[in-house]
Amino acid sequence: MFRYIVKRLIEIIPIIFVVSLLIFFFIHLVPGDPVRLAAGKEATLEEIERVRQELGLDKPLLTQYINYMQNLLTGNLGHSLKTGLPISDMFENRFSVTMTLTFMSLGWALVLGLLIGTISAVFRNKWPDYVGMLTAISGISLPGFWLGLILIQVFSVTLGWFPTGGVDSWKSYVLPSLTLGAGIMSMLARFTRSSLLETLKEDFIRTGRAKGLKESVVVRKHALKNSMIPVVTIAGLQFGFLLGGSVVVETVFSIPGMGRLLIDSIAFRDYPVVQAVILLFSLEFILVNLLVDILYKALNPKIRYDS
Amino acid sequence: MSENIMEVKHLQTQFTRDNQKTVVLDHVSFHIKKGEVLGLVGESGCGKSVTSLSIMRLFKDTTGEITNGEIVYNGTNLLSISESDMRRIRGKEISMIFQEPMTSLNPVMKIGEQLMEAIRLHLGYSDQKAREQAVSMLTKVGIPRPSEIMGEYPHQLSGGMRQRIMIAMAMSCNPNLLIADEPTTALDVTIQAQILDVMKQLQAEEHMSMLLITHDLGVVAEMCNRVVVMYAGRVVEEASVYDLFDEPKHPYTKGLIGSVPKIGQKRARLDSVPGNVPTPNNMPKGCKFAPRCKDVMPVCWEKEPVITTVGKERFCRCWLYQGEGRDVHV
Amino acid sequence: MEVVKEIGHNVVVPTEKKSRAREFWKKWKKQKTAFWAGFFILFLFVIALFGPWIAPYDPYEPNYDVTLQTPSIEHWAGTDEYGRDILSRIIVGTGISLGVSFSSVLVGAVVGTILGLISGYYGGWMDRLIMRWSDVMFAFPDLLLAIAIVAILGPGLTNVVVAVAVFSIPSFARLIRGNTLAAKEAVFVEAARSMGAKSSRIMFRHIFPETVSSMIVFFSMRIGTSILAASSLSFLGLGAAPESPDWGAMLSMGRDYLATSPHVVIIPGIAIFLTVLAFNLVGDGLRDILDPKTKN
Amino acid sequence: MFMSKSLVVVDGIKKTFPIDSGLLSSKKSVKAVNHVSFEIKEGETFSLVGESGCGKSTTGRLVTRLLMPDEGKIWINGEEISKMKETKLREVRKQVQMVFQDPYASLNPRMKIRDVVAEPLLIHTKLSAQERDRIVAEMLEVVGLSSYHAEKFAHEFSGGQRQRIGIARALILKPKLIVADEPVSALDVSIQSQILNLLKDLQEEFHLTYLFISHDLSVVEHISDKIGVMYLGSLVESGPKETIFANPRHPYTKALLSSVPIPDPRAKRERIILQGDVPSPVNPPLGCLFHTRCPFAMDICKTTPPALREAADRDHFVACHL
Amino acid sequence: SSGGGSGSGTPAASNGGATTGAPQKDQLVIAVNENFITMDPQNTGDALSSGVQSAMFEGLLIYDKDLKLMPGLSTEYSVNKDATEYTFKLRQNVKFHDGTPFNAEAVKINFDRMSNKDNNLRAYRNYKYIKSTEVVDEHTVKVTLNQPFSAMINKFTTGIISPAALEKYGKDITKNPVGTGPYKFVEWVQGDHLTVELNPDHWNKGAAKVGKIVYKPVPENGSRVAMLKTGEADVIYPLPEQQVETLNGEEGVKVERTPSTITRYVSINMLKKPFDDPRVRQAINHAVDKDAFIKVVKSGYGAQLESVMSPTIAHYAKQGTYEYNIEKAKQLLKEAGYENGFTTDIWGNTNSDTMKGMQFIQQQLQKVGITVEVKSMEEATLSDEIYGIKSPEEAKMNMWYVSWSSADPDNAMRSLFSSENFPPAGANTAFYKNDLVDQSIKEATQSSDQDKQKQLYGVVQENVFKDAPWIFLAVDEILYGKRANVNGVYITPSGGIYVREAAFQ
Ligand SMILES: Nc1ncnc2c1ncn2[C@@H]1O[C@H](COP(=O)(O)OP(=O)(O)OP(=O)(O)O)[C@@H](O)[C@H]1O
Ligand SMILES: Nc1ncnc2c1ncn2[C@@H]1O[C@H](COP(=O)(O)OP(=O)(O)OP(=O)(O)O)[C@@H](O)[C@H]1O
Ligand SMILES: [Mg+2]
Ligand SMILES: [Mg+2]
Repeated sequence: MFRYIVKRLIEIIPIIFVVSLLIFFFIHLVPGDPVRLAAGKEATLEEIERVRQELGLDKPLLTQYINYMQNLLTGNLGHSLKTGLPISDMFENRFSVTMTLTFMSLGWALVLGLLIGTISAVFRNKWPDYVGMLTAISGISLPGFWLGLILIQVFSVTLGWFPTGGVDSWKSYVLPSLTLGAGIMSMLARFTRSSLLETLKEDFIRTGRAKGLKESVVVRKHALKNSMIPVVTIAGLQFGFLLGGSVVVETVFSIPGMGRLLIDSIAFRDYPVVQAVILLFSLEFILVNLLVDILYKALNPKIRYDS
Repeated sequence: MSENIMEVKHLQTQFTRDNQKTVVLDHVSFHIKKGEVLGLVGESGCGKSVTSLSIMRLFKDTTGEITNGEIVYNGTNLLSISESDMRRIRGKEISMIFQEPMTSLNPVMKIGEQLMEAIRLHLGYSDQKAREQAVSMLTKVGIPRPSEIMGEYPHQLSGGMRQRIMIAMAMSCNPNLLIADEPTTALDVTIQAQILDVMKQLQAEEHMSMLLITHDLGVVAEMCNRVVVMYAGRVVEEASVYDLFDEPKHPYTKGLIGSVPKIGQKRARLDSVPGNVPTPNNMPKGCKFAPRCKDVMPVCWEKEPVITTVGKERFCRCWLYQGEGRDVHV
Repeated sequence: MEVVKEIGHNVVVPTEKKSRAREFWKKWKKQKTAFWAGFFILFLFVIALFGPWIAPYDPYEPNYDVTLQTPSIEHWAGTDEYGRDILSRIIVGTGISLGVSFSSVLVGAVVGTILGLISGYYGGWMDRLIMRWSDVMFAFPDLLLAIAIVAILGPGLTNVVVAVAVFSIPSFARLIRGNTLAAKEAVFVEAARSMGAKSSRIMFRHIFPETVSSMIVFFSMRIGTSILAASSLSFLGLGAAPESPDWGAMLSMGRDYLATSPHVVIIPGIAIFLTVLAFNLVGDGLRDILDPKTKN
Repeated sequence: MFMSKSLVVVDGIKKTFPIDSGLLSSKKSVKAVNHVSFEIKEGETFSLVGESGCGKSTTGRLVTRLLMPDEGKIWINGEEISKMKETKLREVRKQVQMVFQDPYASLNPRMKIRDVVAEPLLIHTKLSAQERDRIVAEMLEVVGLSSYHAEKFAHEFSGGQRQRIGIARALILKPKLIVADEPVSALDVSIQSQILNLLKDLQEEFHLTYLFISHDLSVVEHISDKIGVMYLGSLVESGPKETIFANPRHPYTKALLSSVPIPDPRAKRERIILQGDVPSPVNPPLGCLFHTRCPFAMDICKTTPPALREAADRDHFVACHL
Repeated sequence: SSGGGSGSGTPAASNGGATTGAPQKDQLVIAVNENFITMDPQNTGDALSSGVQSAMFEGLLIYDKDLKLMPGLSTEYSVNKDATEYTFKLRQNVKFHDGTPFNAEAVKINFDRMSNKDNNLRAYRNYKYIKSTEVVDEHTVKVTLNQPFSAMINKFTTGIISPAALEKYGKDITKNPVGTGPYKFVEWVQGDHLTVELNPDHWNKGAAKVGKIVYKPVPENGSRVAMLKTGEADVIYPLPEQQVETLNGEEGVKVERTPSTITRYVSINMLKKPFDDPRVRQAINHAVDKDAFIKVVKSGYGAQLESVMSPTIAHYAKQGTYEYNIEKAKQLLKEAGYENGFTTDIWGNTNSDTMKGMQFIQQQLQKVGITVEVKSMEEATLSDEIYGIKSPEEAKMNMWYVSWSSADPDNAMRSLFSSENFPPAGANTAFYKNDLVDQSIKEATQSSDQDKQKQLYGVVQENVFKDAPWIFLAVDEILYGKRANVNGVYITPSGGIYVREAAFQ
């Protein structure tokens, strides 16, 4: 197990290397010229050339990549083309904000998704199941901005319970994480339901009942953990969505997070920032999936990690 | 009350398939005396497990339901009490060992936790005391290093150990009646011998009654006082174990005993009962065994025989013996 | 032969070979909710085909005198910011939205499934390669990918299908891989190997069907996501023209009117909701049917 | 008749499975099969018996090359298969088919029986669909089913019928060798006898060779010509059926024989009830593998593993210090 | 709604809102739609950053809320006749926020910084005309240009930075602004907010009364409006046209409107067929109903564009409109040989407003037989397609739906219509070339005579309007919302945020 984790962690290094290579050349392939955007519409050709030199974008791509990697290896993420600020500065607040948001969303999506899924499975084909189904379907067919604005209207404007945005206290995270988690919650609810339905047919459930346990105990203690395995996969899968989906939520709730930074940077073709964010996201995603694999092990003592 | 710990009367259980009701148990009646081991034998699919599930009322999440009959346990009809009363009986007064030791344990829960669950629930023990009880149960069933095993998961154990854990679990609250559904079928002989030994010992020590379900006649011969033979959802013969092996009455029982390969017998071919058990939705009209019966008579195809006494504490459901004795059940 | 006789006498009269379609239909009819949901989807497809003839108004025809009207007798679903009839737009948009989302999820599912099967079945470096690739895909911002796809492929409905499919592939691949890992341990898979079956046969004939059920759930859930994804691509200039009545685009364009004329958003929202719901119900039904063990 | 030649020759095969161990500890492995050798002559039935987990199935899977042996060689019909390439192996597999212990799990639950049984034909022949159907129908008849059953799914059959389907599938290519891994363990007595009879009849009719795996000695006695007794991955005794049953030499074989329940309530006999469980194959005991449970264990047993030696009778081998 | 209470302004605090919850309302929250990019006023390209900077920085001259120039760090100035020499009398007793004194030397350091090519500052574009800056005495500077440049006076509004801070922070000056303005910098939390507090030593002490101002980027329109409603924001800008209605009748909230400097038009590529024919371009102008445009696309807020720039800009000369007349349009097309219309495309970015506008154009032109394909493109791609060309002939663009904002006539006309500014060298995306216009722009640039400038710019406007290189659509209105208790905060026509008199009632 420990070896496995170490092995996986070591594996990350070449991956990150490949990822950085991929990202670097990929984003330079994408049309758009940051120099133009930095210099402005009225810029003369001469000005543009000057800015290009200053930003170091006049050098051959390979040289640029080598410079970039050299910096990266010394822990220097570089400077933003747009603001000129060091990227690490720009990440400072944003990273923790996005992480908080992501994990809160995942957290409640898990709690609610499991709850709804469980209730749906236990009351299969009865009204709680239908309500659960409708909730889940709403969760994925509603676009994030819509849900977000409705939540703001109801809980901020009308009821005044939560702020409309910002990151000033835990309260600020409630509505955004609800919005962000909705889609995953739905997926989790659906998968929990079908997985639990399978588990409830298992023999050991009958054993539990034969012991005289209450049905609620049977479901909670015996069925749920066994149903978690496919659910964890989905949760891990959806983590990528959380990172990407945070853009909409960060926009609607004016949250200074990585998602919006990424979008702004893409719009500006702020290469170093885009590279840094994607690199970070990849790393996170890989780590989360490692975590998922470890969780598998925790959930299912049978799983062995060996070749 | 009586010397019977349990009386099953006219039990009828059905499942729904394709929106169609299939009667799986039909007028199953038998009794278990206090302190005895009653064997329930019969071919796969004849309804042995369903009988045990009916006694425990464990049909949740299946389409099964009990449509008729009584299951009288110590004077109370289990079919008329509430679910919560039934829960108090399950695991405490009547416990059960399931057929599949591999799948009947929760794969993601530690053995100890699974054992202690029922002990805490029914005996109201503290964690500490429940643990002691669990360990002592494990010791009784012959598990080596019991306290370590408490912290392990089912998949880490061999089939034999798992089955012993099931036994320990079932016996941990000192039940009055133990239903053991093919407790050794999945095991190999040396382990089977060990486990049967353990069960015999425990049963004698605790003076517990037992319903032993099996299709292994060797096990029956070794363990049981009396035997009920089932075929296609019906009781076809009931006898003491000696009577049954000495002089099987029902052609099915005869076939069953004949088809067991015996060491040192040197037969080129085994006797066998040809054909298969009829499926519930494809039941012959008359005697359910008629299509496979060597001694089939025209009447067998027409009408189902009733179960009749054919000797002291002996019953048989066959046209060969109709009229020999008194009709017992419809 | 003796053997046969000994056992053979409760053999039942042979019946004629039932056609698979008939059998399927028989089972399908029993799935009540799924049946009706399927009917609804069929209905949507009909609308998709005949939309332009059914629509009460020209969905492209502006009428600046009646902008943003709430539902009324003349306009059952109200009008949008140009005074176009929303109902007509929904009807005509069915084809685009359904077509794009369905086919893109299908493509994503097919490619993702193949990758997932390969990854799970062969394991080793192949698995690692595919999985790490999917890690990167997940971490890669959709927007950037979309811009690149626009740049590489240019506009056009087929390309939007490709683009949305590309987004779905990694998810499907991972899902199927997980199921494959479990399914390849099945004894019948070993049996097939022992018969000398080729890997491709084992993967597609034996393992794949085991993964179908969770794929169906995921598939039906992805439909909605894809409608929305396709519309965000149309904003980038990929896919349906901005004036075309694609549901997702209607939703996004209506964003500004959420506060003042919510029907502009709610109605396409309902259309998407119902569609996703129907696909989910059908998915549930299909799952039950495809599982040979479920009988009712 | 000619002297029958050896169809299967197994020479010193070994198989070790790596297993994951707890946090921080080093890698461990299970010695599932340890230096096992035997021969099977054409038309003969060789049975492997032993407790659960002793490596019977692993041996079976090695012989069919579902697993690759770590060491040792296997010849089938004169061809060395232990290191053969997959593509070439496919040819050999035509000759070697397998019947599995769990008749349900080994049939794809989503395929109709017709397709299940026809699968080997699809893989190895280029027959037309009609021809396949015809052969399938024939084969189903041979095992006592009818073409009526062809349209059904595995779960619609009883255990005995499922096992017949498994046998039909194994027979359809007219193989030389059938590896039957506990083909009757999951079946009822009355059905078990049907299947055993069927296997015997088929052996005669098609001149089949069986590698028969079982833990039930009464079954083994009925069907085999030769028997190998396994314990913890090793062959501890092997020889002709008659010799083994009449004159078992290894204490384990003796215990095994005495454990078989006798279907006679009056039968009284001295039973050897072994104590404890089979040791974990991850941590096999030193010396003789059986000494931890052996009623006759001596000091030497704890230190020196006994070699397989020919006993008094011909063809009878036993690994015991006694 | 509960946030509707006016006066004390506590609801924000009780809502757990963005404010730090001061009991006495002394903090003003201004919600804007985008992130600020830099706080170096000499290297700023976006209106929003300059809007925020205007609280902290002052130029020698400053714009008032109506975009009129007024004295800033200089009290008076004089220009020589050729418009090549500017002499400024500096305000006395002014201190930078870091306590260092403001004087002629400071001005020189700043001007030298901007006019040095190697510093690569945005302001270089305007300050490159400066040949030298001389310190005449402690409170007088003389600026000499290397060529006459009439618009230069507007450029002296660029904020002056503390030389000590420039020294201290170097490149990091972008996040450490030190100026002389009525507010001084407190903190800038990237992406979240920027806070300034009242400068007690300001030379015009007392005009601004609010103790603290927090600028918050809130990109989502609906959220900004919600913040205003709940009181989490005191001022929001921009207020989307579609949302005005939801605020009407909302207690404690006021909607403000001002004409803006933003012109909305469709740039037409005059080098390409059929747009090289003036009749086609005029026909297109006649085919578009501008009233309907304002109603449908701008929800009724805005005015018809009756020249090439907004009336708020100096030397504006109204030209009238191309009346909406389909018959006339068809007639013109027929004359040009396009009786049956033609097919073309229109480009624009991915903003929903732009998409709406493009669709509107598409619908309108359809009526005269011109089929327009709407192509929205992601901004950077679009910019690449338009400006990233090697030569004007290479341009693939046919029509471009776009807007332009400028504060002075030079920027409004020279950038867009002077033929030297063809992409890739400039922003004349219509590839408009008219010798008379080129000449007039040049002369106007070189004259300091206001009347002459007016006359010359008049000529430009008249000719351009007649030649129709654009579809002239509208002048935007600036819409912003504030809480009723906020006084003295304005959004200027160019989108600046004027807080010099900010106060609560
Ligand atoms: N959950 C269920 N749903 C539908 N039918 C069932 C269910 N459980 C059992 N049956 C049916 O009831 C009949 C009796 O089954 P049961 O399990 O009692 O047989 P058994 O005698 O225990 O056989 P075995 O020896 O194989 O355990 C069978 O025909 C079986 O198909
Ligand atoms: N794929 C595998 N990975 C790891 N260990 C394995 C694997 N297959 C078998 N083993 C181990 O090898 C040993 C021998 O297993 P095998 O299945 O051959 O036993 P068996 O004699 O067939 O038992 P049974 O009677 O239960 O079928 C067991 O300890 C088992 O746990
Ligand atoms: Mg059973
Ligand atoms: Mg085995």
